[in-house]
Amino acid sequence: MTKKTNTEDYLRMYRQMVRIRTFEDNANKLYLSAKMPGLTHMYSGEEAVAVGICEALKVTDKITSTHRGHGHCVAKGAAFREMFCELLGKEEGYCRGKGGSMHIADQSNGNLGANAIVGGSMGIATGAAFTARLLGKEDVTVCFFGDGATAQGLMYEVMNMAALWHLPVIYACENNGYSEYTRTEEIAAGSICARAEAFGIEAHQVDGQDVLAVNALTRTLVERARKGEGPFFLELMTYRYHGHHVGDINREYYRSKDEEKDWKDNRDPIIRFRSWLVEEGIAGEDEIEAMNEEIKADATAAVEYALAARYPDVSEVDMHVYTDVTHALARSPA
Amino acid sequence: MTKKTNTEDYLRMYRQMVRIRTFEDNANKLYLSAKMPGLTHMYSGEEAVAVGICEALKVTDKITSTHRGHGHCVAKGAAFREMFCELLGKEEGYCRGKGGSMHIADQSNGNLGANAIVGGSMGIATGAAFTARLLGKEDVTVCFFGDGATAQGLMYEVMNMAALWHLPVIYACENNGYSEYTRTEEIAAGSICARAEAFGIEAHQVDGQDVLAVNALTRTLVERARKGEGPFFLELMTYRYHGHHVGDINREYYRSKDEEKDWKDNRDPIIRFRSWLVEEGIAGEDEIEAMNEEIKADATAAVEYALAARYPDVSEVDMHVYTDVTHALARSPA
Amino acid sequence: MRQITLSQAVNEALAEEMRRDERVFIIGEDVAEAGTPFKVLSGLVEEFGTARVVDTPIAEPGFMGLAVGAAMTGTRPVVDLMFGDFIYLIMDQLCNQAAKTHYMSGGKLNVPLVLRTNLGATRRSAAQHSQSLHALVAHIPGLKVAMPSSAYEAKGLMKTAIRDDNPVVIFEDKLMYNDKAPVPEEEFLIPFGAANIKREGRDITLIGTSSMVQVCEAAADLLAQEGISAEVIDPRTIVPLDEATLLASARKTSRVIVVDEGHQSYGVTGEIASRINEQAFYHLDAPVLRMGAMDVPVPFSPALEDITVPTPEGVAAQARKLMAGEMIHAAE
Amino acid sequence: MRQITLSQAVNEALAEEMRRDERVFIIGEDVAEAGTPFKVLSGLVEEFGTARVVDTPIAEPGFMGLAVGAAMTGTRPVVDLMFGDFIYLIMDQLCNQAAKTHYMSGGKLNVPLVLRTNLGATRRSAAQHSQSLHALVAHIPGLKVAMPSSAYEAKGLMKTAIRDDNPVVIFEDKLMYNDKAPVPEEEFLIPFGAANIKREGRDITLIGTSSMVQVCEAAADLLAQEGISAEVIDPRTIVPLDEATLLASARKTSRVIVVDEGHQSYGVTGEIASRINEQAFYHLDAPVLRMGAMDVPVPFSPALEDITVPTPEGVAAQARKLMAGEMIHAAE
Ligand SMILES: Cc1ncc(C[n+]2csc(CCOP(=O)(O)OP(=O)(O)O)c2C)c(N)n1
Ligand SMILES: Cc1ncc(C[n+]2csc(CCOP(=O)(O)OP(=O)(O)O)c2C)c(N)n1
Ligand SMILES: [Mg+2]
Ligand SMILES: [Mg+2]
Repeated sequence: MTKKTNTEDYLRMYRQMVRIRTFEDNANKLYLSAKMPGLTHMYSGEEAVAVGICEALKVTDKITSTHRGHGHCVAKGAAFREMFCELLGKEEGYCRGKGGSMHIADQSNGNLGANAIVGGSMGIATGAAFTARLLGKEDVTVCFFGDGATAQGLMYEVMNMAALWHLPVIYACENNGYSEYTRTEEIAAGSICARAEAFGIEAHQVDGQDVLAVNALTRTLVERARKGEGPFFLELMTYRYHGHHVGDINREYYRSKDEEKDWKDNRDPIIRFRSWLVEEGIAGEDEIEAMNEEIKADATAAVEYALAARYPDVSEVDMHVYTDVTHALARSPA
Repeated sequence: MTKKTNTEDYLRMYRQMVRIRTFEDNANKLYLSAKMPGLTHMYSGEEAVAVGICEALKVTDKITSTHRGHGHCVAKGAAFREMFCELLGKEEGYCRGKGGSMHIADQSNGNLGANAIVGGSMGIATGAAFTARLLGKEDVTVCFFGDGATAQGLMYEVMNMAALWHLPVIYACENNGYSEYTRTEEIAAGSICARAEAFGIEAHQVDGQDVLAVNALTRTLVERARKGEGPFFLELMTYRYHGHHVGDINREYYRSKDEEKDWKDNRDPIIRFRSWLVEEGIAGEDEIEAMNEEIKADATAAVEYALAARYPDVSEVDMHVYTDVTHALARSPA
Repeated sequence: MRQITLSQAVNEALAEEMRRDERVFIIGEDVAEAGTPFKVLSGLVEEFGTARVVDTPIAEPGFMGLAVGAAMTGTRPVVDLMFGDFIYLIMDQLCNQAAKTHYMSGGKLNVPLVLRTNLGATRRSAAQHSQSLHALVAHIPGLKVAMPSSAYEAKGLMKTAIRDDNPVVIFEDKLMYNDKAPVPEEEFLIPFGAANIKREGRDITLIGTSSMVQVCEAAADLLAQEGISAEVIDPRTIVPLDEATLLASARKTSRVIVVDEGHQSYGVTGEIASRINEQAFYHLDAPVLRMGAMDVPVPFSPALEDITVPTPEGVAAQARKLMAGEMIHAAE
Repeated sequence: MRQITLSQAVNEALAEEMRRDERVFIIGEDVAEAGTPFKVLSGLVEEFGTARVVDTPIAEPGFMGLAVGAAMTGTRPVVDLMFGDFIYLIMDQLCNQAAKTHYMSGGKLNVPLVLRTNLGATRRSAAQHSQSLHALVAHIPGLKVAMPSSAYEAKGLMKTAIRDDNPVVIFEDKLMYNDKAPVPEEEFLIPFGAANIKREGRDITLIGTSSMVQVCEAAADLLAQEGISAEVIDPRTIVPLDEATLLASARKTSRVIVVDEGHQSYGVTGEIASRINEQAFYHLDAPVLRMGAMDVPVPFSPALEDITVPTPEGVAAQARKLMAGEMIHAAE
């Protein structure tokens, strides 16, 4: 890889991390100003995971995402406008407003969708890898899930099959230390990596705040998975800055402000990477600030667009229940 | 433990193994002569597992059993007569004929029941251990299941909780090399014991054809579990002599006659233990033969009794749907 | 009488029963310090400790199975399933194990267990957090199914459920947690299988479950303005179902609408309507009508979600048609 | 025409579709060399290899989830679920994922998947291997549900299911695997949502699903001897349901019995009966009657099991009552 290419890669990674953070800041604002329907789960703090991994993937590679899915969606190539439209339930959203934050999908970029069932996409990701195998495609699939999801039995069922059949899937456990209002130690016995290893799956624990480390390791594993050496398991140590969801504001009963401050001040993936870019002379402060501003402006414009956009027509309510029936509720004539 | 006591223990273990084998021989005959409704799964060959373990338990300790459950039932103390009645769907069966072979239970001896859902009793066993904990009882629960059941996600879910909460439960995996018509290697990646260890659970692989080895290890673990050092995991290497069920007769497409012969001739738990008893001077051949005959006679009598016994009255069909309603189908008066 | 929220009512019911019987415990995700995401259980862990208010990993099949085994061996678990939509995950333990154990054991083993969960759309929670899946469990013999329609009902039915020796599933409407209703300070229980005539009427019977009782009451208000007198009945438990009360009302009014928030097809409305049709056919002036949720996954967009569930206006409109004899033509 | 068994019919349908479309594969437990415990798939692995006839570990939620993901990304899985009773284990992947993906994605993702499973009691397999659970999935929008009643139906419906771009659940009656019926050599498909009038009749309509079609036909034979002319209808698919055909028959005969092997309460019979009552009410001379399986777990004992499901004699007896106008009194 040439220096030039690397530079582009680095800047794109930085840009994508900032795009995620900026997206989330806007989504949070929409919630706080009561402009967004329902609740949503912020990815802020975990950007290096989604970006480090997705930058190692091709557009044809697949991912499955989670309830905390905006980061994966942006990192896999989605556009702000369709994303905000989706979050607001508008017709121009990726899912015509039918999915919302917890089901946002972007099949044009290989994002098979967020999932509101914790662990619910583990089978789907494994199946996408199965497809690659059966149809002789070289796609690799990354399955994102949280530490909490390691408690779901489904994970062990599909890891077993993936291991037996050497499927090109990478299980990426985003260990942010909590599932909802509970610390990981209280709900996970033993070792998460060892659980994958027991199925004969190569597992790695990585610093999820270091986008370069995540990216380098993922690149290697993706190439190996393409060659049939998969599956692999990653445990990415990270942190969510917000509450479990946007409404989880008073959270000192389960974690301290000090702990949050420590992660934000000392381990922020964007700040870290930005300093490195500057130190290495890959980008100047001005350039970076300009990029940040541009992204902010993009986001603001997308939010405005989405706020003004149309809701789906009520006639859409029974469309897309089945592929071959325009209106599912139109009964056969009596 | 005095010599005397040991002798009694040894003879009881032998007797229980022979009782299981004899029970199964009769059940198989009932099937082959079309006197038994449905199918059933023979435990023959695996006797040392059930007996080695159950002889380490008190009557108040609990077990959960499987579709291949006659062995566990006998080993935990059940009587032939009620067992055969159950297998034949008779009113005097342990479950009044409502459960049959796959649901035989004997709560008077702490057998919470066979289960026709592979892995289906793993939660139940863990819950029984939870009860002991909550109510301050010293009961230990043993959860029996096959190698095939290790593919069920439920196992990992409950092992996680048992490990977190140090529940007095022993997971006993009867690895007989097959699940139905498939070899264990083809359906289990990695190492079964390592899967338990990954949750921080102490795991042991044991020769399941050696009743003394099974018993000695279980005694230790049961005592430790009573003290709060559980859970534990056992992988018992064993073999089923019959087909998957009584109707699985032509099975050379998945396993060879040679393999079956080798296990029967060289690793039979009853033959092995019998020789040892004689060698050690614990019992003479005559004594043993007499015991065998007595058990055979018991079984024959029980079979005859069961064949002649009554079916439940048809009015029982809607009894026991609910505890507090005699006839579930009796509608409120219209 | 004092007014408390449905949340508080459930909380009180649990606290009272846990004080009364030390075998009762609560198990589920974030039930202890967090008191559930809906905060229904706040304060219980402080009184009863973590041994009896047990936070689990995110392992619904696992803790449901554990509860079945615990119930079989002498405790009385109350399982907290955070969203009714997760019931799919525990169906095996609920329907193959809990529901059948008493029967399969010929009456020797019991499973005195309560599964607390919820239902209800219009919370902008999308397709996997908005379902009303009570019909699924009502279909399975061995389970009882309670559908509280107010704080009062929630308390009385929960206490009865906990004392029942069978597995009981209670569906709370998650949009009603903050709704207040008069609830006596003194202890009370509400028996299963006894429908509640919320309002007497002459012309038409509106049968509603859970929050649809309120929808029916609001519809009855609308109809009253037009001189139509609607009787509103809350079955309280759909298993057992108090047929007698429903039939008596149907025979009296000769016109019935059944309103339920589950999907309409192959759901609760068909059963209730059929039982009435079967047994009150010759008293009916018109077919029993059914109003369930639309047969579509619950859409996220507020523009779509709100039209998927029955509303007072919708119920009143159907009632007017029934009164006007319009169904004769509609049926052609 | 040649006669083949239902097993062979399913086997042929799969083989033909696998030859036609290389994206089709089969996944499940012991489907390859063993050809399933019912031997329905024998020979397929020899033709299509283990890459397309895939033996799995005993992990129903896992392989169901895998199939959903495979279907979303360009293959067409046929999932083999050994016993219909195990459907509880896969409900989340089936109902939260497969059924809702097309809708939640606003029409962008498809899940062209077939779940093959079975139903049927009286095989002495007890409560966890004898259930008929099709009502559960029929309640969930996004799924189609087919109920073949013969070898012919099984072949034609299976082929249609495999070509459908939606998740389809097919319930075969496990007691019918060896039943023969005429099945043409030439290719044919049976469209979904088109009921089959098995036998025309004047006096009463018997609607049966799956093997209950045979029960209805046998009942019709009994009734014919008494001069009662029964029309027998097989809806073939319960989702979509061909209301038009059912209604036309109900309007013609004015008397209807719906027979289904699922538990009666909150099941399939209530839905079909309700739709007829709603739309043919003024044509009916008597309430639509329902006959489902008893609302009890399936007992093992042969003495009990046989009385839990509808029989020709039972259906005929109810039909006679309907004809005699006895339901008027029964309704008091
Ligand atoms: C099956 C299921 N159980 C419970 C929930 C409720 N829930 C949503 S997110 C969450 C915590 C998930 O924790 P983790 O997997 O660590 O992801 P994180 O939120 O930390 O990113 C829970 C319990 C759910 N959505 N699905
Ligand atoms: C959930 C579930 N899946 C599949 C089956 C069908 N089945 C019955 S026994 C069995 C094999 C079990 O193998 P194993 O656990 O090794 O026990 P073994 O029969 O060898 O004792 C299978 C697949 C079942 N009963 N339950
Ligand atoms: Mg987490
Ligand atoms: Mg085995």
